[in-house]
Amino acid sequence: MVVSMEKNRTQTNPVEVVNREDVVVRMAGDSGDGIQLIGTQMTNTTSVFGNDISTLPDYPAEIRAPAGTLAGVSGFQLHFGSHRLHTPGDRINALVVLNPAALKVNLPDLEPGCLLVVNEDAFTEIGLSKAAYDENPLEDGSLDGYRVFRVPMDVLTAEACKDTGLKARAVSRCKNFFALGLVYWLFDRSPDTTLRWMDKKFRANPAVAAANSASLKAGYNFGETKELINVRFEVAPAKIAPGQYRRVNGNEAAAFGLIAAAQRAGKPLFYGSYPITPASEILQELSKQKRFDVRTFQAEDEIAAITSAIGASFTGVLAATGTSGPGVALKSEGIGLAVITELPLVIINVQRAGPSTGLPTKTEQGDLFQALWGRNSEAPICVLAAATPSDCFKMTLEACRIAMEFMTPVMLLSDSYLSNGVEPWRIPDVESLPRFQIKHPKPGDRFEPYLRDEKLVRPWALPGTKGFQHRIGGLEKRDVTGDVCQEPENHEHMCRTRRRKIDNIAATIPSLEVNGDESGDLLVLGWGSTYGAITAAVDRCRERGLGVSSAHLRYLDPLPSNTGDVLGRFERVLVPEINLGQLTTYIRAKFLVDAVGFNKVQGKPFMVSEIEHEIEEMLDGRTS
Amino acid sequence: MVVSMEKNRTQTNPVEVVNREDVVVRMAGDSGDGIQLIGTQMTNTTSVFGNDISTLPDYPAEIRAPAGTLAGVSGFQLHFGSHRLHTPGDRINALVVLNPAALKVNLPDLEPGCLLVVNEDAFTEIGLSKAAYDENPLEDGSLDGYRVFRVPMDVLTAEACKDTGLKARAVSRCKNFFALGLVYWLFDRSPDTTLRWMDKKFRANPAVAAANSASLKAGYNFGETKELINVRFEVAPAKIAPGQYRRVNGNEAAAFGLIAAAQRAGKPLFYGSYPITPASEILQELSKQKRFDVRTFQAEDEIAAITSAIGASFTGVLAATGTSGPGVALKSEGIGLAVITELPLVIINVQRAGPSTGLPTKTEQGDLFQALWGRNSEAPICVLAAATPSDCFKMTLEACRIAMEFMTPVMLLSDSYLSNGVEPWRIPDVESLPRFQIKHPKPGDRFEPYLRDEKLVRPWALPGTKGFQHRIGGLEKRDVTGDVCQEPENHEHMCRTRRRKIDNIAATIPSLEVNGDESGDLLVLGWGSTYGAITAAVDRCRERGLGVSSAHLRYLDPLPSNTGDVLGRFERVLVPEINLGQLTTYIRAKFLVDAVGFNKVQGKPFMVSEIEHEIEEMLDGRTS
Amino acid sequence: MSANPVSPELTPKIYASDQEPRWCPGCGNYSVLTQVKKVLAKLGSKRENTVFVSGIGCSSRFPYYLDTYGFHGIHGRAMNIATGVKLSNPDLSVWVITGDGDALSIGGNHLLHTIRRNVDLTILLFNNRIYGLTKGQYSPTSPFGQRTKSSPAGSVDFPLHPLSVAIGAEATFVARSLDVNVHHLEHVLERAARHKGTSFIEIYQNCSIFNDQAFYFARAKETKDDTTVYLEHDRPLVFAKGRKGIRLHRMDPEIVELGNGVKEDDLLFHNETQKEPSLAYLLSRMRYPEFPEPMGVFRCIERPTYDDLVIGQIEDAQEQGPGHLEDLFREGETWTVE
Amino acid sequence: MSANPVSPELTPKIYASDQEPRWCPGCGNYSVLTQVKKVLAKLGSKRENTVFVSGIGCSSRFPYYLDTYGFHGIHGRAMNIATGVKLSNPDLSVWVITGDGDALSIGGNHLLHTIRRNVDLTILLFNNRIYGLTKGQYSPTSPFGQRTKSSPAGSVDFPLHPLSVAIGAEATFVARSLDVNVHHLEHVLERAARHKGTSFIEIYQNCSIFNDQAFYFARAKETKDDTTVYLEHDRPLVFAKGRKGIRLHRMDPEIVELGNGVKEDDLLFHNETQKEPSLAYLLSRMRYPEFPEPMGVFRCIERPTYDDLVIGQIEDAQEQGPGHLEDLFREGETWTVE
Ligand SMILES: Cc1ncc(C[n+]2csc(CCOP(=O)(O)OP(=O)(O)O)c2C)c(N)n1
Ligand SMILES: Cc1ncc(C[n+]2csc(CCOP(=O)(O)OP(=O)(O)O)c2C)c(N)n1
Ligand code: SF4
Ligand code: SF4
Ligand SMILES: [Mg+2]
Ligand SMILES: [Mg+2]
Repeated sequence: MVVSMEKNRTQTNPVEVVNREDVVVRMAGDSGDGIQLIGTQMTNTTSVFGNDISTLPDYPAEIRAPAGTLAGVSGFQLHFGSHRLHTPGDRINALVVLNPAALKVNLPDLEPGCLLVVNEDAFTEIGLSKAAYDENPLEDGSLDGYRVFRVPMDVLTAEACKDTGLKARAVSRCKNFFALGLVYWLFDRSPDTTLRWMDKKFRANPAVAAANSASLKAGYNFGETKELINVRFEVAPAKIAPGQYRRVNGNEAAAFGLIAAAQRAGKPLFYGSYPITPASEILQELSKQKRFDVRTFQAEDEIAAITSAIGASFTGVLAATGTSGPGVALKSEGIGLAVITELPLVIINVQRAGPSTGLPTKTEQGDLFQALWGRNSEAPICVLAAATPSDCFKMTLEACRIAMEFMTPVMLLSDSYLSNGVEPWRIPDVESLPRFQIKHPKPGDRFEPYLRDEKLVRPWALPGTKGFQHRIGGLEKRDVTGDVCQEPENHEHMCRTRRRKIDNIAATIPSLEVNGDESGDLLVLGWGSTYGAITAAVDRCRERGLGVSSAHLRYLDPLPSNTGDVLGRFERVLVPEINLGQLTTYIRAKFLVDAVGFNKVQGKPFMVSEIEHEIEEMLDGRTS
Repeated sequence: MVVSMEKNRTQTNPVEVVNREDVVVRMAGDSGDGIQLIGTQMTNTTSVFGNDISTLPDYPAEIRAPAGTLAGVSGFQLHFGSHRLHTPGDRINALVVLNPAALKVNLPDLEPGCLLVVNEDAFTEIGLSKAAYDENPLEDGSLDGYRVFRVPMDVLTAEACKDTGLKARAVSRCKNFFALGLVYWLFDRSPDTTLRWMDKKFRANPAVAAANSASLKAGYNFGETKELINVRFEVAPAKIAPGQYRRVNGNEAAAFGLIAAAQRAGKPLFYGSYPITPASEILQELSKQKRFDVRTFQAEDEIAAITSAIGASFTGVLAATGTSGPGVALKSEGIGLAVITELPLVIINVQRAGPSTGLPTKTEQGDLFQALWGRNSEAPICVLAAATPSDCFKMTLEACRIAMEFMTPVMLLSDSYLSNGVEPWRIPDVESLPRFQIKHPKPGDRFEPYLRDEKLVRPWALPGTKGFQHRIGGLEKRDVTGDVCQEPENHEHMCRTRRRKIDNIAATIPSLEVNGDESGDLLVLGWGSTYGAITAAVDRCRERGLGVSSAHLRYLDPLPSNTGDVLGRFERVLVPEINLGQLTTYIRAKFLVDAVGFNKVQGKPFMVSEIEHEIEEMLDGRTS
Repeated sequence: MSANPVSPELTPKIYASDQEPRWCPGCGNYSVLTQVKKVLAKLGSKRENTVFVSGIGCSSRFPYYLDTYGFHGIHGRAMNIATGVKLSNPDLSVWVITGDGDALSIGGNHLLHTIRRNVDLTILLFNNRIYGLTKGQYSPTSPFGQRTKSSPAGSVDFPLHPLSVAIGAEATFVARSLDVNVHHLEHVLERAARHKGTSFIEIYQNCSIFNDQAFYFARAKETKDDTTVYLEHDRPLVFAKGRKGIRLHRMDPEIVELGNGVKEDDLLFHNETQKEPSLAYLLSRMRYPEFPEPMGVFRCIERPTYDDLVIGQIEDAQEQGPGHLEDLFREGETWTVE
Repeated sequence: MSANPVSPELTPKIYASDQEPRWCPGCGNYSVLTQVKKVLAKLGSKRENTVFVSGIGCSSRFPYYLDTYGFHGIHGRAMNIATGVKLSNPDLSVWVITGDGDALSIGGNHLLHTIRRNVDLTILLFNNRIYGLTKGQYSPTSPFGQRTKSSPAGSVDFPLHPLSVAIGAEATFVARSLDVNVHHLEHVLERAARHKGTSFIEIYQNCSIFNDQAFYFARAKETKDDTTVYLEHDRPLVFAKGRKGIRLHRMDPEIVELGNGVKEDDLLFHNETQKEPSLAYLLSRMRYPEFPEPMGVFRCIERPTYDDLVIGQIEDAQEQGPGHLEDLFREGETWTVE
């Protein structure tokens, strides 16, 4: 749907109701305006209503910019629909802006002809100049291509709050709820969920509660009664699997995964970490969960974080550490220690755009190489990647399983996009989660520190166990006995054994599945957070009859055993990545397949249309 | 030649003189015996005589073991010949051991039937038990397969020194020179060079000088007069290029390379480093060279080492840092900073066997992946590798050239084998060395921190220059202006530009040369320190008429422009590496060539015969 | 540091770059930036001979706002970058900007070693007792028990005292000041900049977003006279507008009221230059609320700087003239093949 | 630390592993190993409940020689590994073995933070003032001017004093002893092991190969009485067989001869438990040759340990019972699709 273009009008008119399968709405304002808060509320309400959702917050780099400036703009994008959604949406169908800077930053993403609601009170001379507008865009015709509605939100909010006794400054902070109310009206959603939340949230402060709820209602009623806005959207609930749902972002899901794994293994969880965007939230979430015997250790740096986790692992708890790319670089030496001591260790890498500090709040898939190969010498570890925010839960569980089952470090790759993105998550039945049966040698067992089982896994003997005293460390060890050993053949044997042990994991992971035909002309191969965009693009292409399939790697080392098979069944392989071609390189080396990269390194995810377009190009090129 | 096997005899007999093109001799004893010292003397004398040489010291791991034990054995191997030598030799033709432990450790490498000289005085009950011999190997027939000569070195040394007035303990320390004298006699070399050296070395201590020279002469005369040993070797001088020569090992050569580069650029040298085996020697060598305005900074850790070098580079000196694999892991984050700030920086990685602490005194080529890819995000750097000890000089100069010419970090890969190995080095004419014309913008020039030239190189403006004040750092920068910039397109542009800048280096490096036929069935492709063994093996195979060629990569990123070409001209590619297949992976990904790895990870270099054998196997497999 | 005569055209303004500071409203960093520009002008610093190096954190954006040479490094490593700069060109005047996380958490070791080497740097530690940039986790200077995003039940990390750490690491110049006390801050900054060797200044800096009013006691009009004592060399420790003082009882300081037989002469006299830093250490232990917190220069002694020593060794070596590659290559044994 | 009654079968011998120590002849490490085994026996330590963690260096081979659990870590990080061990199982008694390079150069920051947190560890710093394992480069404790492989013209790095650093980092237990003074060493080790919290002991250790006799003054019969003073709690600082003592003059220690009107009561009295560590700090500054160097326990105070605090918060949180995943997943907004 494209709403037909009209000039903004004020005449009374019947409201046009547009039925859509899905809609992308973005709210934007200054970072002081509370945009993330109303974004979350809108998300709640919509998902409780029964839509599938996908969200993308977009807040400024880490230092606050002066209010009203372009650098200070904060936005929240919500994609909701009556069918399964894979991404937060390429382009916006409705944009609500609270100030001129927000307009300037976000307008380029608004689909032509679509809905634009502006807080006209903010378009003062000062406001415009802060946003570096020479002329008022509301006046100069530059918005002619959109369906614009001007709402004096400051004035109306003040009006709504006049009996609450709040000071002017406090009242102006309620503007976001006015906007939210209007949005609720626009999309035909009830404000009740938010009103209930307000009741709880502001219980201690009745004046604030009153002002906020008055603003919210005023916004809603403005739509209902003022008849200024003559269009409304209807999006039916989605048909989704029955069950109890909640929203999660990737970091929460990872934190839940760690706790669940520890619980299912009957162990305390140790999490050593040093804060870094966008991974800090995992530490923060876990630090709240002491009831689950979660021991968080905010270390002095990333090196201390990983080495403390290694000490914890030696002692027998489930040990994990989390960070982002620069932090992983610092942990490289420590990862090597975990490799040679063959201790279970989960390393979560929430990737961000680099190199170096780079664009710390932006997303990227730049650390696949680092995960696979970023250490001195032959130091193989298991590498996994989560595909969606809620998949972070599942893949974290997998990381923990593999770490403990195979006595190995496992790196789970997430990224800024997954960590910020919010998805509905069907709450799993706890009993359906895998139960990890961790074996520790018991007094009486035969014990040698590097005596391996059929999977090549050494035993995990715990300090405190009588008779099993042993010493491990970073020097090469003789197999079986674990004594320090400089012998040439032993070293080669150990290097190959460590590699083979990782390869053995492949027997315990699912095969690579193909979405679409099992063979054909073109396979789109992805990994990590591009899952949504790739799947949506391939689905759309297939709906249009194009001969394309997709497959998605969640296991990078080892790869699923059938990966070569799958690749071999397609004539060509396209690999979209948010980097310069890391999976492409890996796949080419492994399978000598002439995989072609489709690469974007802009700190932001693929748009579905970009991948669609690339698929078309490739298929066109083929047939021509 | 194999010397015919005989039992040790005492009868008077004419001496058999064996003419050889080359000989491998190894001297071994306890680490307190001064073996490295006499090894160096033998090397000196032989190279002054005019032979080509290649040496391999082999001393125990870093902690001293109790005297006389297996762990305490120290050895020194010298390969010398009348033709060009590529390696220290696979197997030993003559072995001299000062104690039972040295016999036990080294005997396996002695070619059957060859010469074995033992210090029989050390084969006491205690000596044997420290070496874990149940029976005396001199008596039990286990040495029957060799030509054994028993010399009572302790007694004879004491005898020789009896008039020097030295105490017994001091006298026993002269035993190594007795052994050296005997070796000189064996190989028909004059003791004069060593006698002259002693004169200087022990000037302050005439008694020691007298005892040492008496022992040396006694050893020589023992051979000459005692007629116990009935075989002598003759190895004619090699026909080598005229010029003045000296010996260097890889670390000295690298240190010289850094100093020469700084001199030729007219700059001070800054070297920030933290000691680590086997790289410490570079720091140590440089710390002596203050006359060249070399500023060594022994940092508190590897991170401080690299970041101080980055600060130095910003300031305009030639900046370098050196370490081994675990240290590189710690520097990963810092390398990323040098990438994004686009500063010249030379990183020398003297690789050792890993993972983690691994086998710190042993060699490996395990860090190619780390060099290429061991950093967060897309952080390309230039990667070089030296092929021989003296090649470390040339490649260090190259690293410095590229770093300054392209404003980029460059990692030079050396390894434990190169750093310990000694080669004759034709002293270059200083004027023949490249002169680096470093351009810094001068007042009046147009200056923007990221304004690039046609090679995509940004200017190197020096603090202290009026008007060019600017700020750089780890955040993504806008091209040209260098302002902090979060824009999506700029980020992609910068990522691709940094990669293209590295690619541009290819235009300034030599093509990949083929040793042997330019095309054919089999190409042996190597990199780094395997050069000697590969070349020797391929030469030998070719002499025997096998259709095999070799090519050696000194430039790993970017690769020489004709690499794909060269590979394409051969049906098969064999890649011997002291790792599990890192170049193999890289080449496969780059060129989709089904390169086959020949991998050994034993902490020691390839033997020529191993590679020969592998070539034969491949060619056999082919024809069968 | 350059001691050029101050030229009239060197006003604070000329040190501003074209970038607009981007800290939160009410952030203490603004004031420090202003005072630094004043001091640069006062010292007559040439912009081109001045380098500001920082790590990562809110405060570490500082170099962008100054029209000098600048390096925004990586987290915790500003000290090393600065050391490399200074050793490469000792004529530059080099400043380091760092935070309590940057300098004391990830960068603690580099701080230790830079200080003990006495590299001629001026280090400004912006102590806001929180990780600002990463949005509010506790730092090594956060008080015990503080609830933050990563310590919802209260931090169990016993805090470090930056000045005690510096003094334990052989510091030659140690001082403390406060973002809002602009005159004192300016004075202390100037003294630090003039000191040859590592000058270490802890600045109590307000983070208005994640740790507002952490230094209320020292900033607020109503309390500050009773909760801070301003140090002056060779003068007794007097505070509370002259009503109270600090006296030494064996090795412990105690608060006394002046008058009633207690004279200034009975009080502890400050001595910046004591050979061993025991007094400075003792002062660094005085903390609110038990004691007024000392402000000013705790310690200022002379010791050869690292950069002078390094360059000195080079000059010594070069006394017989610079090295020649020809000779270098020929050191030790050589031989000639004809 | 475990305070089990000593059982008769716990002899020092049983703590030896099957690996033969591989240090150089004359290395001070042997003696420390012997004393540690004695102390383990004396404390009745169970081998299975004891963990030795080390970094990298000659001394860091230590764990291999003990039949306890052991972890030979990477360079500088022993403290962190040990922290992870202790937080995961506070019932274990955890020892850290480290060198002057391991703990003060690459590991300096971890030392700082471990000490300030007061993790219940016993840290033995083997100070031989040199990098032994890498064959003789200067370390952060090498004296100024020392010529080593990496400082042929003499080191220009002003050394750190390990005890000053520890005291600057809020240490609760700080001591010093000497490899050859076996009884004193044993006594100090025992006290350290019994202390709850981070115990930090600097052991003067001879490196017979690369820095022989660095501690001659304190080791040699002829000199040691005049160059060391043994600390005892609540006792005056007397040395030189009772002939001399240390008196405090304002904030500076001075050597005085006893007799001639100078009595023991005039001397400085040691107090391990002073609330603020100013005295311990002052003692850490006394150095040969100006002063006799103090040996023994400088400081020993009580402060909650990090591990107790961490576990305490968990126990508090679990007072209403442990967490349930069912509830965790359902925190916040949920909705049901039928
Ligand atoms: C290697 C690395 N680890 C972590 C981070 C994330 N990080 C950036 S600044 C910071 C701490 C900031 O605190 P502080 O130094 O006190 O500065 P402030 O923001 O308070 O001024 C952290 C943890 C990073 N950028 N790099
Ligand atoms: C990351 C890393 N950097 C450097 C080294 C090399 N290294 C090993 S031990 C050591 C210092 C040893 O000195 P110290 O800690 O004093 O121990 P000592 O050998 O004197 O007992 C160094 C630099 C290493 N193993 N790892
Ligand atoms: S977060 Fe705090 S320290 Fe950072 S800019 Fe804002 S007020 Fe300043
Ligand atoms: S080198 Fe020194 S410290 Fe190391 S084992 Fe030998 S004597 Fe001991
Ligand atoms: Mg801070
Ligand atoms: Mg040491």
